[in-house]
Amino acid sequence: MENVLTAVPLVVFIPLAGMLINLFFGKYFGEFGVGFIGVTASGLAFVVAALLWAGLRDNNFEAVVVNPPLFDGWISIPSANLEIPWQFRVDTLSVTMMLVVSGVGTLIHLYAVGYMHGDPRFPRFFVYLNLFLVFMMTLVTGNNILMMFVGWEGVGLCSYLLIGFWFDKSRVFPDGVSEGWKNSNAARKAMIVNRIGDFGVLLAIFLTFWTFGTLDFYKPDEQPIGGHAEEAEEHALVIASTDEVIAEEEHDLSNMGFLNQAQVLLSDGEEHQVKFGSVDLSLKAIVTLITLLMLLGAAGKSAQIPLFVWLPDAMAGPTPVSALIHAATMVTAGVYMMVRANVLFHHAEVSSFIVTVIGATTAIMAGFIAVGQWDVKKVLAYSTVSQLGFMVAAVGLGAYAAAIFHLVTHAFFKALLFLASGSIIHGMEHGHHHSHDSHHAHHEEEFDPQDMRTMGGLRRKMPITYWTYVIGTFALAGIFPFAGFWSKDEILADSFRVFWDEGELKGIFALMLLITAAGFTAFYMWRQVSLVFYGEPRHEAGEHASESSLLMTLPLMILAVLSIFGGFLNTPSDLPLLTDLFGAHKFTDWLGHSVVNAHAGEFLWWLALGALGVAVFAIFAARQLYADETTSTVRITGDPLARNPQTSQAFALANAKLLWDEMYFKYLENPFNVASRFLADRVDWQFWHDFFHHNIVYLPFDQGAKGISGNVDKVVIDKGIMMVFARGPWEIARRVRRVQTGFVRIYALTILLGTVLVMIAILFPDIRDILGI
Amino acid sequence: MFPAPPTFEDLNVWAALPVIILSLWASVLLVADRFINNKFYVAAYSLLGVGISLVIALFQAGDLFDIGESGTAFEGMFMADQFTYVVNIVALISAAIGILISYEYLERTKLDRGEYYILLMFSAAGAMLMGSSNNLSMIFISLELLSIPLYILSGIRRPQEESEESAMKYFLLGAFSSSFLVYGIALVFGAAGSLDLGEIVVVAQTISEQEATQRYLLLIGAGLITVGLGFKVAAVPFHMWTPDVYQGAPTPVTAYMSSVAKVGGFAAFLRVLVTGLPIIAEGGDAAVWVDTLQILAALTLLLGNLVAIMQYDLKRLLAYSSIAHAGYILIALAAGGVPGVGDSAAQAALVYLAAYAFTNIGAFAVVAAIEKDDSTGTTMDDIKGLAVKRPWLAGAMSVFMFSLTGIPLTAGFIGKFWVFRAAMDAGLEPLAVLGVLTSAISAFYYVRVVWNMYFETGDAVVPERQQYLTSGLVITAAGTLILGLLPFILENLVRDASLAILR
Amino acid sequence: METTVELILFFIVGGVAIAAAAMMLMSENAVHSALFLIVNFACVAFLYLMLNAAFLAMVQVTVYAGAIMVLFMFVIMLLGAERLASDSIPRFPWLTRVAMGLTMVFLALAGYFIIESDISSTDPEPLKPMVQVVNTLPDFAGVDVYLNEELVAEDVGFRQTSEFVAMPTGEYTVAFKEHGEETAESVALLNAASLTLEDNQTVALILLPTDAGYAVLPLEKDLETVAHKYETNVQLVHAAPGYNAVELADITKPDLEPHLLVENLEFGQVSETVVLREGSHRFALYEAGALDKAIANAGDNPVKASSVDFLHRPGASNLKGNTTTVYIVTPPIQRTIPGQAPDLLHFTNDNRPAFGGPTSVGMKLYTTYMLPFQVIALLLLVAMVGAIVLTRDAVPPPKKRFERRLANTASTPIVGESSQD
Amino acid sequence: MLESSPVAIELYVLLSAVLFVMGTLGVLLRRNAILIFMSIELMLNSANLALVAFARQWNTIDGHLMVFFVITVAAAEVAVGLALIVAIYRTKKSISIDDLHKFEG
Repeated sequence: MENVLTAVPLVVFIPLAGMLINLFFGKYFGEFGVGFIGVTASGLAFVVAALLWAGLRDNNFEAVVVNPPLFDGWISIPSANLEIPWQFRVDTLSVTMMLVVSGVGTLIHLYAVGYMHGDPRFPRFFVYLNLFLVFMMTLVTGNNILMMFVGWEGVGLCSYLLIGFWFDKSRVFPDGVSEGWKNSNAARKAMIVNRIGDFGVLLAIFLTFWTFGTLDFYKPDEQPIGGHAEEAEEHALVIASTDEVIAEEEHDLSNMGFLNQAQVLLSDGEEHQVKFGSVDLSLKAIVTLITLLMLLGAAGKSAQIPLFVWLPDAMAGPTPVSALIHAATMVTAGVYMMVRANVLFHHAEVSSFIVTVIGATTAIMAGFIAVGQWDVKKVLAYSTVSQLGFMVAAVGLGAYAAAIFHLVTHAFFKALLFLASGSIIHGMEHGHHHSHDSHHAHHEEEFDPQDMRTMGGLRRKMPITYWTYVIGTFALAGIFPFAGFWSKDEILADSFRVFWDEGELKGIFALMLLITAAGFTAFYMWRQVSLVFYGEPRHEAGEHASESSLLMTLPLMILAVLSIFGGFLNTPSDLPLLTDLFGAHKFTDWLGHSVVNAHAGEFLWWLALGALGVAVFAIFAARQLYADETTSTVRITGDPLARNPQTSQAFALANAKLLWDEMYFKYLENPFNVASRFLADRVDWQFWHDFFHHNIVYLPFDQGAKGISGNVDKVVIDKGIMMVFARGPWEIARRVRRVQTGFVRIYALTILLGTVLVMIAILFPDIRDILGI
Repeated sequence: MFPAPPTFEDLNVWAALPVIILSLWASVLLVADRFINNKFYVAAYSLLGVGISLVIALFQAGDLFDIGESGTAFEGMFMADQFTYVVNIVALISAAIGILISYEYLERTKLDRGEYYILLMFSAAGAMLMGSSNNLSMIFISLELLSIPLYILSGIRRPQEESEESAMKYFLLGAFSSSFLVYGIALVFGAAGSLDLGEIVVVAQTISEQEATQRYLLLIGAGLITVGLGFKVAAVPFHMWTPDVYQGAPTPVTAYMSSVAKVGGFAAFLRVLVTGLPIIAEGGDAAVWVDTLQILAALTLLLGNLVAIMQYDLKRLLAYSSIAHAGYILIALAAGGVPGVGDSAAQAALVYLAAYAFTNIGAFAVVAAIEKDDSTGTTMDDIKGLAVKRPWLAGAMSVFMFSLTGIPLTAGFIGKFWVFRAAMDAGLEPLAVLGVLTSAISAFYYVRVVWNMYFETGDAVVPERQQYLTSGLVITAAGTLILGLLPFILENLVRDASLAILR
Repeated sequence: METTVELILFFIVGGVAIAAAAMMLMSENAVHSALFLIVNFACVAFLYLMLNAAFLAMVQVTVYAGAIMVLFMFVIMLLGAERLASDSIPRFPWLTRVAMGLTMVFLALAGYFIIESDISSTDPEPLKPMVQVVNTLPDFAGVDVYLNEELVAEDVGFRQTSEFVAMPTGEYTVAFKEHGEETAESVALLNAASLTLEDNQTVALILLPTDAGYAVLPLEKDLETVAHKYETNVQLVHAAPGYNAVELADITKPDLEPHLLVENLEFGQVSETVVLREGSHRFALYEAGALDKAIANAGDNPVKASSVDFLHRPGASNLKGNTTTVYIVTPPIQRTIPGQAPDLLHFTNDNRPAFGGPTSVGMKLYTTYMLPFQVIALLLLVAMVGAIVLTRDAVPPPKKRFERRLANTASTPIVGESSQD
Repeated sequence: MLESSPVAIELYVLLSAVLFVMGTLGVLLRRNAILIFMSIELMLNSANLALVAFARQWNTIDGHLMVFFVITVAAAEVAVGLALIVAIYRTKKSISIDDLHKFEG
């Protein structure tokens, strides 16, 4: 099975193939064909990822670096001694990410087939989705930080393209802007904010290369120093090897990736100086700087303070995009990068502290804002920001395994919630059309299918959506035994450990903030469930809403199952029944083979019980508070929190998103916009869209083909390639079919022909060599 | 000078108990059938016999109690090992489900003859014997015992032309290809001087080590045996009968035939090639026939999957799909020729066969359920909107289609996983890649079936709900899902299945 | 290759077979085809005979040429299908050429490699030597016999014989010990210590007492001879030390002169094989020359078997056809009494059946090939059922005529009322 | 014991190959179902000849047993096949194999 691992380039190339096929021939295929190819590409990537998982298991969990055949010298500048091959890294961390990306991705692709049904740009949507997979896989499989950055930029591009996918929606909001403008504006916002983060990553890359002379995480024949490979004590709670052990060993730094170099250099307790021209800096300081720059990048991509503002707006994209890119996968790239560089963060105390503070603050801030939102997807968006804060805080606390664990479970239930919300929106729109058709008099008011105030009572209309939504809610709120309970608890327990055992203040700080954030989480989620599903419909659309098609509900059900059981991947060790059933710290052990500083969290039953209590109380409170609202069939005008004078201020603040947008507009976005307008003459959606889609994606292919020869284009592209990709199988099948005449004698002749062929093949092995079979 | 006649213990009769019980039961029932007017009881008794046999087979496979020793029985004719037991179980389950899904169909199409069930049982016995053959003569005879009842069953819907034609085609081509098999057996016998697989393997090794000239006989013999058995399992280019026969035969017969003939054929294939002729290679690395089988597997995968795309009739579609699935098992078979992979390849083939048997019978059973009494109503149009009219039927069909595609959490995935793993172990990566690609292609037409049931509207009339057929469907669907969710069931079952004598 | 009669025969018969097959292929009339096929089958049956497959030749003629072809004929006649209907258009004119080409390729491949594979260079597999032990030692209740320390016979009692054991060819040392003795010291090494076994050999090891102790007399038996079915082989072994030469005579008919079978056999000698008619026989053992003496004494009078002094006269023994019986002259059980007549011990072996004869086939059929034989029976059963299913229409369930008639009788209308029906 | 055969065994096998090929040709070229059938019998028969020749060569009786079984199987096949032909003749009034082509594609 070890040689399976060399198949890793397929996780990139299969979606690439799917994307190319749909790009060129999507218009010929119809929705079924396009969706089929998209789903298949994604599903095959998942199969490959699963095979990689099995292969890694057979390979003793030892990481393997694979060079794809054609790309070994991807960037090579001999004069600068710079050699950056495109190498794929297969280790437990990257395989985990691959599984999540392709697994959840496949489900979302499937969902999208139903969700995007009838959209005129259906093929293009799947082209973008597959392209996203290509880049996301590049990101997680890259063996050097530059390759990761290529993926990083690519997913940003896809995110941009997909947020603005509906750039031409003509519906006009009450405040006078069209929905299309809003969508493209959101896309632009995401692009700009991410640029800031990317700038940080780029600087971190430069610094890394300068300091360590390489960009590889690890060299191909190298295993992480420390961690499992070195000393595999039986489920030791802290697996990370001690600095002394590493320091005692002899290491040759010249042939090491930068992570191992850092591990060795930082462990030996000596002061190392790094020369930057005329300036000498201590290695520790450099590492701190690198990690801070990485944090900046992570803040951009993973939506942390202060760069989170793009994520709620990104909900303008189609819901599958929100689920895939802006909840489950792309936004976790920052967390992935930090966990990948855990060696650096482990030794950079200052950075870790800042990371913790930013993460925990983001968690509670976003949780607070989410309480005041009316848009069903916005609530989830802020919830995502909040949960990403949990993960980032976990990284800061040194709980790298817990961070990835929460990433995985979050991918399950957040994708579930987003998809379910998409199902709700779909149902509402359907209901709206229905009521529209029956009564022709409803033009006076613009209907927003995402506004929770117009919903209510969908529980009976959309039972599958309802149940899966409740499961997702419980998982997110951390109710025992749903997935979120276990992952969230591990982070909380770790923060307590950091405070209690290591006496660090960031521990108690994080603990307090995160528990409060968890309370907010449970509260706003149940608020949403109450407003959406309970009581009576408050709008005709709700009355006519109907359950979505199986294509959409099936992914929901699968994700619901994963949300229920996903937490058992990493059951703590001391639980009586569950540990026997699911084993202890399975996930941490697995991750420990690539994440040097992974350690299993202790299970603190009082803490778990406390967090559970907070969540249950919050749900109970939300239930009490919104019970009155749901019984009424009149559209809600204000939140109970807003009506209560004691909380009205807070609600207003939450509803206004703590005025972040305003601040940004004033201090950041506006100047940037002015500048870019100046640069690009007309910076509106058309330019951005045309420029990116037309010039970068479409024109090179089109013009390239045309450029070779005018007629070749028609003959080769339309006939030739069409033949190979689309018509080819049909054509072959049609010809083969014709042999199947129904005449026995022909059949017998075929048997004889086969016999002769078999005999030739078996008697003359040399012929086969010549034919190269 | 005459050797003493073998005693009961010498024959180790108990080791072959399931197949003995099954054939005796069928023989007795054949007489009893004359006196039973209500054919329901014949069906019930056959089911009982299959059930008893199945219970014993399960006991044997699970080592729950010791019936007979493992090893050979009947003077070396019968291999009593885990491989045999697993083949027995798969064949018997196929037979049981075959009986279940047949009864109502036969009743409503006025075909209810007691001989039907008896012939079905005999052919199951043939498949079981094929899996346990340790002698080329046994391979041939049990192949015929498997085939002849199937020829008859295909034509049982007399005087309907389709049924007769399919029986005739199956029969003529079957006899034609089995004469190739006999000639191949003769040549292998000529090279090795024995019909016993255990002795052949020794001679074959000597011959290949010494580069002796008898090698050529062995090679041609192996090639011709490949033709004979390749016909049975519908490997391209010996597949031409499959679509016509599958389409023409009564649907429950097709359901049963598609799984049991493959089970028997592949079991015999594994026995002959992997056990008997594993190392007729020049270099001594992989068997010579590995390349030939690779070519066959590749052809089978491509043709089956591609032509299936164009099919409109469900039975014909499933026929091409069953050709395609033969290709996947051929991958495992080819892998079995690589030294050291023999056992895991045999296990992979068994797992695939078990998964395939459940799924495929189920899929055909759905077709039988929607088929009208005049044997129309099996086209793509006839299942449009089935999800609305008969949600459970459509659900079951979806499960089968997903399993045939090889979607995770279904039995089909487990089978494909094992097969591809065996191919990887054997270093047949191109074949594995082709397998993955073609299964992606196959998803196209399988999903089209699901699409038609769920996303199209139609007004086809579907026959009444059929109680026993439904129970068969429940078993197959549950089996498909259970095997997919709990793959360790199959893993445990086949773990000890081993073929190689010399390795 | 020498040109022999058989070779010429082969070419003639083979040529006829091919010609018949070709005619079968080409004749327009199905009946003619069937007849040509029968000719072909007969030729093949003849070839079977040349290949020592006598039984199969008969089966071929009766089952194939007889039963099966008759069935064909029957169906052809039944359907009146000697010729295809003329209106059926011949399709695929190209098929002939393609088929011819392909079959020629096939034939060329198969033929070339059949010749290339050089089958005749492999020697026929020889039969392994067989060993049997006969105990004529009255001193022991039972003996264990070893060949090169391999136990070949265990607890063979006095006057008993062991089963045949197949041994590899080679040199052997024969040893034996009393059954039940534990130690190797008790194994008495014998004078005739060495024994050479060759392929195709069948040896009976006769343990016999000598003046000096014990000896082994290897008796090579020729079980291969195809005796006539109704004939039986008899052999005499002199294994009684201290006795003079003996002779053996058949005295089945007591009123006639004894029929001398073996004369003047010294101790340790083995006689030639004598062929007798099967059935009940009585033998008598005489001192060498006793019979001549008696005849001489009797002069012209007919010598009655009962009147000659014999050494030993066992009761009548029933000799079966195709067997070999060995008579062994052994010392009397009480060796201490001097002058007592020697005893006569005998054992019988079946002759090996002729290769290809019905016996050899049957023997395999009932031992090794038991299972296929049973399965074939099932197969025939299936074929029978199939023939019925495919040709006979389903029978409606038998009606209960008797009851109906009763019912009818009950309601049998009186004349005049029947118009109401 | 048996002497080695005066006629080389290859000759018998070659003859059997020739007969086998002729049988194959019959299956491919004749249209009468009964004749196709007879051709198949010819093929089986030629395989039998090879088996007997090899049995003679190896001096084992197993080949003969195989032949015995093949003959029996042939008998069984004939019974079923002829029944089928009769059945089809009743329906279609023809035993031309080219008349059977209801299925296509």
